[in-house]
Amino acid sequence: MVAETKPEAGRPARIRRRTGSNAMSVFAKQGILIAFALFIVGFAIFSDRFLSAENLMTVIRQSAIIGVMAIGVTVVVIGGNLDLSVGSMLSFSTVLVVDLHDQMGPGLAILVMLAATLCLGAVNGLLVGYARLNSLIVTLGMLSAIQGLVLIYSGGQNVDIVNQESTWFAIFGRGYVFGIATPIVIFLVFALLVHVLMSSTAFGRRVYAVGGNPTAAVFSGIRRSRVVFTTYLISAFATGCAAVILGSRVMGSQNNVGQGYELLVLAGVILGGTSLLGGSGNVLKTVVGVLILGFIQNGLLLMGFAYYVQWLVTWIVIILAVWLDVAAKRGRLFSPIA
Amino acid sequence: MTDQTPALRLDGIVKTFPGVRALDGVSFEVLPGECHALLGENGAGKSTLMKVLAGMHQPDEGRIFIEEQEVVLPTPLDAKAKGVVLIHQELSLAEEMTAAENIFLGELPRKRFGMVDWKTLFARAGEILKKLNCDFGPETKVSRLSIAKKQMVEIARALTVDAKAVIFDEPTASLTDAEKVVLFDIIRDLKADGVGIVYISHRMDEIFTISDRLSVLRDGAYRGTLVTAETDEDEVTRLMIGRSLDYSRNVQHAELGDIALEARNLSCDPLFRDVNFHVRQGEVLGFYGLVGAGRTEIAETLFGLRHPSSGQILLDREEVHVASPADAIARGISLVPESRKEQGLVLGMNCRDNMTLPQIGDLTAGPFVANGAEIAIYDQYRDRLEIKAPSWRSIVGNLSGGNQQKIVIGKWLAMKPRVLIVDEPTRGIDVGSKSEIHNLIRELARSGYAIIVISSEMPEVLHVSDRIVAMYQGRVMREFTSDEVTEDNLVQAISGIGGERAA
Amino acid sequence: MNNALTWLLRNPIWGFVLLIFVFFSVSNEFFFDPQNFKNILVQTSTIGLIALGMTLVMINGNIDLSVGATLALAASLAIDIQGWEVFASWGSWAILPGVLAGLLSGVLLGALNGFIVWKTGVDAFIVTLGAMLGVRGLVFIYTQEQSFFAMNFAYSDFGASSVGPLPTLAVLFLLFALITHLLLSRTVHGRNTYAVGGNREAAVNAGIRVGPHMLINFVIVGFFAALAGITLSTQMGASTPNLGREYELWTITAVVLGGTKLSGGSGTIIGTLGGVLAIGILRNGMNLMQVPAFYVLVILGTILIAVLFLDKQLTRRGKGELRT
Amino acid sequence: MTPKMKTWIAGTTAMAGIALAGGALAQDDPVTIGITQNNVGVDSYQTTYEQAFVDAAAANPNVETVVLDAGGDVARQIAQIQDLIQQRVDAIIIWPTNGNAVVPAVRQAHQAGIPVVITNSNIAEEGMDFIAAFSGPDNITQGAYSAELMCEALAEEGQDPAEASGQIVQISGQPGYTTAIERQKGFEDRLAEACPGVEIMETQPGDWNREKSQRVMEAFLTKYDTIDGVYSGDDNMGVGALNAAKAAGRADEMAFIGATNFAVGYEAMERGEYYGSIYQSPVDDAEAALQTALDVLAGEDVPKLNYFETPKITQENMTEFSKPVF
Repeated sequence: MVAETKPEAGRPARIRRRTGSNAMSVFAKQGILIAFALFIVGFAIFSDRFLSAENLMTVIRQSAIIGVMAIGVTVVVIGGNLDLSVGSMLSFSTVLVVDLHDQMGPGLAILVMLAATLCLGAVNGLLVGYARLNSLIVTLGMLSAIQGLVLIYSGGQNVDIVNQESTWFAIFGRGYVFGIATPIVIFLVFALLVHVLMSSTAFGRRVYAVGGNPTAAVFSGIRRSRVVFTTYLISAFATGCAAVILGSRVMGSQNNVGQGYELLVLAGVILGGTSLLGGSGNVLKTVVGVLILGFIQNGLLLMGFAYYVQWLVTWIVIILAVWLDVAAKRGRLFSPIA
Repeated sequence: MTDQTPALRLDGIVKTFPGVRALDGVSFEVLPGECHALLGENGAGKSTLMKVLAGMHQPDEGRIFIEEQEVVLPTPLDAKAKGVVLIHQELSLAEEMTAAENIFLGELPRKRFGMVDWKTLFARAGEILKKLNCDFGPETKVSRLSIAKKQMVEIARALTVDAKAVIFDEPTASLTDAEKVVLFDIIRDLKADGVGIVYISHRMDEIFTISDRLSVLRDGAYRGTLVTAETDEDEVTRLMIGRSLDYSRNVQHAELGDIALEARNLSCDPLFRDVNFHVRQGEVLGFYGLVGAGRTEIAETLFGLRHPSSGQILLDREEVHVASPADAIARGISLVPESRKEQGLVLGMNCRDNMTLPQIGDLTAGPFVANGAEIAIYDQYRDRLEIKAPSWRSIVGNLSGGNQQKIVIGKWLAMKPRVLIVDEPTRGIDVGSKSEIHNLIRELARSGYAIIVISSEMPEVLHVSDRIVAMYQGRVMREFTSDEVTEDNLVQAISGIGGERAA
Repeated sequence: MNNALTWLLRNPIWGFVLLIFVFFSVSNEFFFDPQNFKNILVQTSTIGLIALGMTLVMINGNIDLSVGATLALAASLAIDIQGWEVFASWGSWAILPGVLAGLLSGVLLGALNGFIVWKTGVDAFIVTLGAMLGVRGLVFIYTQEQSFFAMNFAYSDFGASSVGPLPTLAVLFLLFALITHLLLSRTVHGRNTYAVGGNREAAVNAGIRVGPHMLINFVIVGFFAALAGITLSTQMGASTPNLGREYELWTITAVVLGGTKLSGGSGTIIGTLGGVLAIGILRNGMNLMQVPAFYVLVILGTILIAVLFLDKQLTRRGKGELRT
Repeated sequence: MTPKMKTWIAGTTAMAGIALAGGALAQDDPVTIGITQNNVGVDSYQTTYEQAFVDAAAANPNVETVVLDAGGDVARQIAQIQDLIQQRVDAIIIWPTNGNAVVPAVRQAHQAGIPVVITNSNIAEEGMDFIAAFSGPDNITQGAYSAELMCEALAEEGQDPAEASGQIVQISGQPGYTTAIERQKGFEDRLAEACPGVEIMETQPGDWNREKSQRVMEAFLTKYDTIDGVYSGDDNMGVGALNAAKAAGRADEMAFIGATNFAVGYEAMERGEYYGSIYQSPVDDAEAALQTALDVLAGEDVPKLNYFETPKITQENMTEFSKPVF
């Protein structure tokens, strides 16, 4: 066989630039962690309470609900789709699990709720995975439809767990495991599990492939529809888990409890550097993204700012973080578009 | 010729990208009325040079002259205004706009309030399309045109200005032979009008058909200019890669085994009808025909991407229904698809992950992917196919076309298929890699694979195949053994002339 | 007849509009009434105006999620500023600086979004998702959580006024729809919008300055969002800081129902008009038929998905399609 | 949901009937009353209100209703008011999504000759000329009552509540909504008079949402070492704050005051964890609104402002009140 093949000019340079150790590429890989560190240092300077172990635990515990959902949505986004229905789905699952709790006990309630939530995820999955409809619009439609379902189910009434003191259901939102608040444990264990799923299993590889190039994935024998379908099941399952934490933490639920969560969840995923185009992303970085959102909210509150200042800061942080990420990947700060 | 004023002249162009000198003092000229071919392997610097010419890149050193006037070309629009037009390889048209709008994109004629002057636009575009002998009107939406007609729109763009030099970048990549003839007529017309043509192509036959002179680049440096009429393929190839290539007809007859795959009256309306063929172990079956003759569609049907409307597929003499690519893979059929970037690879993934993608479900230890097994497979096929990549972690999108294609082939070899279908094995890759891939296909056949090769390049089909199936408009026109095939009867068969219709 | 049919095939949403129009006309006695049609036009004008600008941005292949917040900011500015002491002696003319400030805020925010998209190369979805939060923050900072009330009834009279037989707001909406339609189909900028969204590379190579081009479209959608905020505030004679929440979602829905592709490159104002009317007629009709609110949510969501599904079936390329 | 369906069907049939009768309103003809609510389903109060309203209307054979919900969106409410005018209902009851923003729509109804009754939270001063009457609780007074409860709760044994001192935090309702604004104003103004020694350290919104309020309270607990009292814009948020304080083990050191007594607040009060609230019955609210509208239609001389009673409720007097159903 002929041995001489010339590498294409320009290519080695690009490879070098990516793997090189200059400041840009450090940003490319770890920009989000650096931003995270900067925030923590910044808040720590301005508020002496910020860095207390108690406060840090509070923030992580508060972030757990959005965090668990964001992990599920990260999987969907890596697969090249969006899931905006998770907000309504959280309302649905929380109302369901709380309402069923007093009727059939915690264990069965959780199982029935998870089954119902997975059914909603399956509808998303069928429409996006098998019918190949645009995920933004499908999940937008589901956002509205599920909110209606919740209200029809509950008749618009709040639901409450009557006997709050004597149910083991309390452990998920209020309890502790080895001295660590259960929501934190659920959040981190879930993150770790999904991280392993995405990075070390055949399924994970298939999701990256389908998100990166769906046609090539099909040409490689991957059942694209099934993979997409499964990502929606994962997202629904994650939402179900978040609902258990939420329901247990509040011991009751309003019908609109998840309203607006879909965009916060997406903000966390985006801050974690997952590309909306699909095919790339990292579950653990989503955790960092969600924590940044949590710390912004908590830190500004501790510093005495009005709650709406956090929206303004989130705006700036989202754009700066994603900008740096994008800039590092292309090797220049500003877009080359004329 | 040299006493003429060049239409376009480059002098000592240097262009560096961080870490690499893409162009190293290249000088080049094209005379009015001349077709000057530019050759070089992928990565030799052709694209960079072309982009410098078209105002898309700025040279670090060196000067550009148009009719001996030194010019600076900061944008493509400036280049166009000064009479240098680039016709892109990949169609760059806006589908939802009319042909006329695409032709005058960026400089639509205006009336008051920024309104488009449709009358002028259609009149001028119509004139140009007429000149190109196009059978569609300027108000046709581009999305309704065939690929060849889209290419015409692309070419029409060059004629909107008083062009001094027109650069064609691989213009025939998606054209049928008949359409090529039209294109060459257009190039000749342009030449007759005194326009200088820069013609970039991998296809040696075209270059010898159309060019007057040719220049060769290698590793970003200028290697020499030859007068086409006074040279031959060998000399050019040597100049390009520093050695000569064997590109002869296939005369080897391998030991053939049993029939591995057979199609009986296979139809997929309206793409192809009543197709019969078989391929034996150790045999290379070539499919030759024009674009749209139904070859790729047959491959897609065998691979489960389409369901046949009637007929049978037999694998090892047993009838099978291939439901999906996953099913095809399970049955031992592999397809190296036509378009490696769109169908073959996940460009953002690394080499190893791409290569093991079809079998990732089997490469597991417990629930996890077995890393070691994966790397072992990658290493094995990297060595066997001599893939040049910095490491298995390298992102596939950063590799050269030839190496990308080898990854796709490796990916399917690693499946150890019974039947390997290769659709356009060497499209868009350079001469050196081409020959490697041809040798590889032969070698695989010798080791017992049943191989189907689909190609639009006649030398390629002649070079690798034991038998050739000629297709025309969805039907098999004739089947040739390598002894009976000639270029003439093959061309006739795929043009629907003569040939026995295999019903 | 044949022409009408092909036209309908290209704009299936108008078939749907026709269908629900007939359905509600037959099934509800209050529906088929000129006054009700005027109501529908006024009610759809808010989302409709934003949708006009959104169509341009989406044909560009971008999206703007910040329109709801922009709408609230413009409404708050318009109402608050016309009440400033400085303009106390201006009489009804005090409305003018308020309206101008509101429109200006929309233009500036649109320009900011466009500029960020242009210079940073960050996806418009992300840029405007951030802006959606941030601009809402600006609204709350400016208003200090308060609603504002227009002291001058001339302002809300405008919202209730008529030009001939038609309500002013409806006329305004239809007028701007016509202007945007002409902009998109007849002007160089409008045609370039398709080029930028359909094939950005080609547009760049043809010398279209894609960055500034997209910026202009963001300015246009910002302007329309602000205008919608002002027309909405004339209906209320007031502004609230929560105004326009989730409007971005309904606007996008309307534009997509109208046939604009999320990937860019295709779409028309006529389609968008159909999408906006479809949602408006459904809401109005269901109100008149007293469909319980909870069911309205389910029905709207289901119809959205169903229309998308049907559209996909209608425009499928038929048998030649690969089973990927 | 069944009664709702029934009303829907009944309503449609009734409307047809009215149309046949040519719209002439004789003495014994049923009257049609349209209502557009703020945001049913966002909390149980509004849902219970709606049911009570529908039930009350069903009990009266001469009343047909058209029940709509604005889903919290001002523009949609305006559209619904227009749709109700379009249907030529006899009277319109509005639960304003925003007190300012519905004024022009109310004016349109007024000009169309349809009497308007505002329920639950009043509209802006400018619109008072166009309404027939307001019926609902007095949110300013409720805020003031809560302030008085706070003073009592913080007063030492035997101390005059006016002498009470302490540091408290406030969790307000959804920003921008009239009820939230009025309660906050009533509370802050009255607190400054009733016990000047009590200082509000910080106010953050809980958006009528228990989980949100729980999160806000968690931040307060981190930030402040001493919190003597918590005022929440309703009991739903108050219980969220209580949850947070209990989790931090600091519930005993502070007094919880709410408004709009919810069942969960009532139970917490029974257990002694929750100091006091304001008892406001959605059933009273709904019935009062319907009655006001009927009175207006009957041509009676109805006062402009009809406040129904919303008394203070604490552990001491809670037996006088039945447990809220929501």
